[in-house]
Amino acid sequence: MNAANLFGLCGAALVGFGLYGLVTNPEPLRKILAFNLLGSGVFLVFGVVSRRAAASGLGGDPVPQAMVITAIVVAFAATAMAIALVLRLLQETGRSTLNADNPGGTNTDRGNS
Amino acid sequence: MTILSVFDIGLAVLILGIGVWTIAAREAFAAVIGFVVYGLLLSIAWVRLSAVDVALTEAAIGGGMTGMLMLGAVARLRLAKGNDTRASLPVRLAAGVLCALVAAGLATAILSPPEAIPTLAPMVMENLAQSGLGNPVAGVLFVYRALDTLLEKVVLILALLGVWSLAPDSVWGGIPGLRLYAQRSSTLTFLAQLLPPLGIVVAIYMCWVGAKEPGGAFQGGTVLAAMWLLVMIAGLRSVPSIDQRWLRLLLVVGPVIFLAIGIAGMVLATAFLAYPAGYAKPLIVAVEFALTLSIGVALGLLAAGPPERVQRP
Amino acid sequence: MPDANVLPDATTTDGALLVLAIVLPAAGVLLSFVLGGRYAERIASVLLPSGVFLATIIFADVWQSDHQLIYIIGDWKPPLGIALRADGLSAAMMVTMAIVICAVAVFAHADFGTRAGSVEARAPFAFWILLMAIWGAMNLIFLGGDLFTLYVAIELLTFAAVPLVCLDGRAETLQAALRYLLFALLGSILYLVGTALLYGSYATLDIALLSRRVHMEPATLAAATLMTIGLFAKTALFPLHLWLPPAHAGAPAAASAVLSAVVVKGSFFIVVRLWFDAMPGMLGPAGAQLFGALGTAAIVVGSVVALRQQRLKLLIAYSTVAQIGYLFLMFPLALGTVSAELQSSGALAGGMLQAISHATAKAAMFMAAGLIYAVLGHDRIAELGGIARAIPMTIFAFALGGVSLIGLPPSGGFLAKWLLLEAAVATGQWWWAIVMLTGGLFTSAYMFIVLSRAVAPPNAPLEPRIAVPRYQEAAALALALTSLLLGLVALGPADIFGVGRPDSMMGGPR
Amino acid sequence: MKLAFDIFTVVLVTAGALFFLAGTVGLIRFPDSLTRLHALTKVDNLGLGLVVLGLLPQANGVFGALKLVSIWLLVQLSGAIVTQLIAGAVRQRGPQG
Repeated sequence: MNAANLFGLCGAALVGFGLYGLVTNPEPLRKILAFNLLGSGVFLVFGVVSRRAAASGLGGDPVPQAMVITAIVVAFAATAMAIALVLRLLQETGRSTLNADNPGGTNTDRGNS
Repeated sequence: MTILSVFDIGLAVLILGIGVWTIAAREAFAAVIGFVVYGLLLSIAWVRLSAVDVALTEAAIGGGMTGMLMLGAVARLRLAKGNDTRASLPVRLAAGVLCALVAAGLATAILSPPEAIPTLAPMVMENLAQSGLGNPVAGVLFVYRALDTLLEKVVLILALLGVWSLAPDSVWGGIPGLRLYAQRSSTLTFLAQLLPPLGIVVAIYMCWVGAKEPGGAFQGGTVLAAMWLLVMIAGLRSVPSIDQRWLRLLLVVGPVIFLAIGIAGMVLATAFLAYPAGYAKPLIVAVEFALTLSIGVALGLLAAGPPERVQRP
Repeated sequence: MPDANVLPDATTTDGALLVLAIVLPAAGVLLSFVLGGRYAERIASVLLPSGVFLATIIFADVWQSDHQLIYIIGDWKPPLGIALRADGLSAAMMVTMAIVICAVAVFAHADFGTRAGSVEARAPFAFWILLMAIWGAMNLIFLGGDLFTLYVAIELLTFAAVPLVCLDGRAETLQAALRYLLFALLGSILYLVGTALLYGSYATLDIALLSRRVHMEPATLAAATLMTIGLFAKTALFPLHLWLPPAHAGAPAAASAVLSAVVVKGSFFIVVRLWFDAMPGMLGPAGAQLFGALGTAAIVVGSVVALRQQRLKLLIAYSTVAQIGYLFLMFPLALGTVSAELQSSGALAGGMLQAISHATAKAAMFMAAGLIYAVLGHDRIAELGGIARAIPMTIFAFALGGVSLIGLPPSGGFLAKWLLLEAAVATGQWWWAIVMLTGGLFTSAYMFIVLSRAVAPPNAPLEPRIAVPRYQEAAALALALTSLLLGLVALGPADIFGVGRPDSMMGGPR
Repeated sequence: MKLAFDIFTVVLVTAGALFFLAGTVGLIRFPDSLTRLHALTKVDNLGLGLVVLGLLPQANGVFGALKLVSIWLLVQLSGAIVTQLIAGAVRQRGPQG
């Protein structure tokens, strides 16, 4: 059980927990938190892949590491947008909830343009 | 069972424990605190996976900036009335089984690597000398897969535009609603005067060393953003309104220079995003500095949120 | 390195056009972000037509030279570097999306033009930049030759599409945008874990190299399944379609046209790229039938719920859910039942034509719905009486779009269904033929409901709230006509979809 | 000589770890926020100081050692400031939770 496999299993478990949190938790903020957990689990899988492919004097294959750096920044941008949406929803409705109070979401008569 | 593997197992168990805590915690504030700790522990895990660049990025962006965003959101969400009903038991059981299935599938896939594990590391190292870079990850980011890095900056700017577009029409062009510290406290002002100069030096060092050692534009940019946010929260510098031309130029200077060098590559060198022989290192370092500036401003404004009030003329 | 014969992948003569198709939108987004104000609209009105021109040049080039255009970024060949590749599929889709986005830009000039006085207004500034970003992201999806570059492209697309949903800032659109963002993020994270596993097994993410190295093993199976589930979430295929109707119906008219016609096709195209190019022949008969079953379920559920809608935009959104189901009928027909080899290129051509005709028709229908809403002040189907007399051109465009969706000759939809039916007969899968015909029946049912109400005489004398500008109606009609006349493609470049396909599919080198 | 450095490191780092342990026990056992803050900052700074001191001989070169010491100073600075701010907030809103 070398370090790579251990963290790989840890990553797989985190993906499971993150997915569970994202699917079941009703509060949007907790869903975003679970999404970040899921993301870090996926990045750990990249880390394991990189660690296993270590060669020519490097600790790990630099290509997946570069991909993870790009993916972390993209995941942060996604979290920032999601949180801005939640806070704007709070401003607009005083509540931050995803279950539409009226089914179908948009059949309020005010309609839309 | 060497000491290190004991440490690894301990670290992995701790990470999983805190991960479950952030999912299962009843109260959102506790979950966010757990998440910040989780982010820092994860960066130690990345060091154990000998990916120091990623450890820096995870600690800076994953643990730090995301944690700050979450804390700001949790503080504002406390005053939201009415919480949602928790999903019913059968739904949660079904979801649990589904997620366990996904995790198990992923675990078996990870535990069954191919016999001869293919790797690109030798290829990267062979051709790295040409670019004059010492850090292979920076080589991949700026030489081999430069298109991904360039487009990823455009993604960052689009995310910022998306956050800004959430503002009501009346306050467009106004000041982002960063929550400043309630009253002017002398201790925070002291920190905001002492730390930023040091932080800026660290950011420049991280960006500069990124060519040879782990470091680079992302990590330096995050430290820069943290310092800027500290100064604004302490009230020493006012939050800039988003319609100022210098702010937009700063945001765009990194990707524009990267794109310009890329297009110049078509003429001077042999292909788009190719560097003329011998000039690779200076060009890349120039791009990295411009990117550090742009990323710092972009991450700071992403954390500040959409505009909320108009500047009194 | 197990793979000795590195692909003879070299930049073809006019490969630089592909770089232009990526650089133009990126430069447009950055420039208009800095200049702001009315410049964003001016830059868009210059860049989008040039985009159509560029796409037609690439299309003509691929069709004439009969081989795919390749460009190696940074002069580093895959597996180390990234290659841009334009084969028949991507060239055809690029032209379509450029035309649809250009028509939407013409249509959006009325709603998102910045008034003379104000320096910079929020919605117009955001809309024009996001429109260019969507155009750039779609070009990158069609040209990207590397699975991680496609990940960055889908993120670019998601970040450009989500703010469009809640551009007018109402509470339910914010909720719809948040739900859409969460589904999209779940999709892209699952796609990402798939790329990680594929890289772990083959040390490359380049599509051409992958197609040579891929063999069936647990890691590859897990990767392919997770990536497909992620892309289904982003394409809103049946079980994962909950986010689409509120998002597409709530957005402003021009935005919902782009969302329904263009954005949804992005992740669909990557599913096609994954199963036809990256892993040819790996989708066994069971998998192909599953894709078809999900498509069938989407057609039935989408159509039934569409029939029960009271509001026009929601009806069209649920019709999108149904038409997305149609797109996935291509997989069992193209990948065949008996051997895993690709059997008939006709089915692939049919599927892509279905995507193209749906893009043009659905954009025209959403534009028409926007105009109806502007004139009546509401879009309740029951009270659409007399609208046909008020804006006849728009209702005619809406009807033509419906004709193309149903698949009556000479529309593109008809040609697509003809090719798919041909493949169904050839491969002896008669049940997909039945599914297609019932789908056509459902579509004609809800089209009939809407049109019968629209041409009915108004109960109260109808006074239009605003005079709809002529060019908006013209844009909708132009798109509807292109969708209608798409069937004539059979005479011309119908074999474009075969260009650059791996030889196994086309039966001998072309 | 190498052995002396190693012993020196092991002794100091364990001492530092013990201080961290004491800090954590203080965090759990003490009744209200202010005393917990007191326990945490005092002990953890000292613990970290010992750990850094212990690692100095292992650091590669003078720059490595300077970096370690600067880390310790930064933690001291931020620890002190944050404790002041939390204490201010606690005094203001009363020591609940």
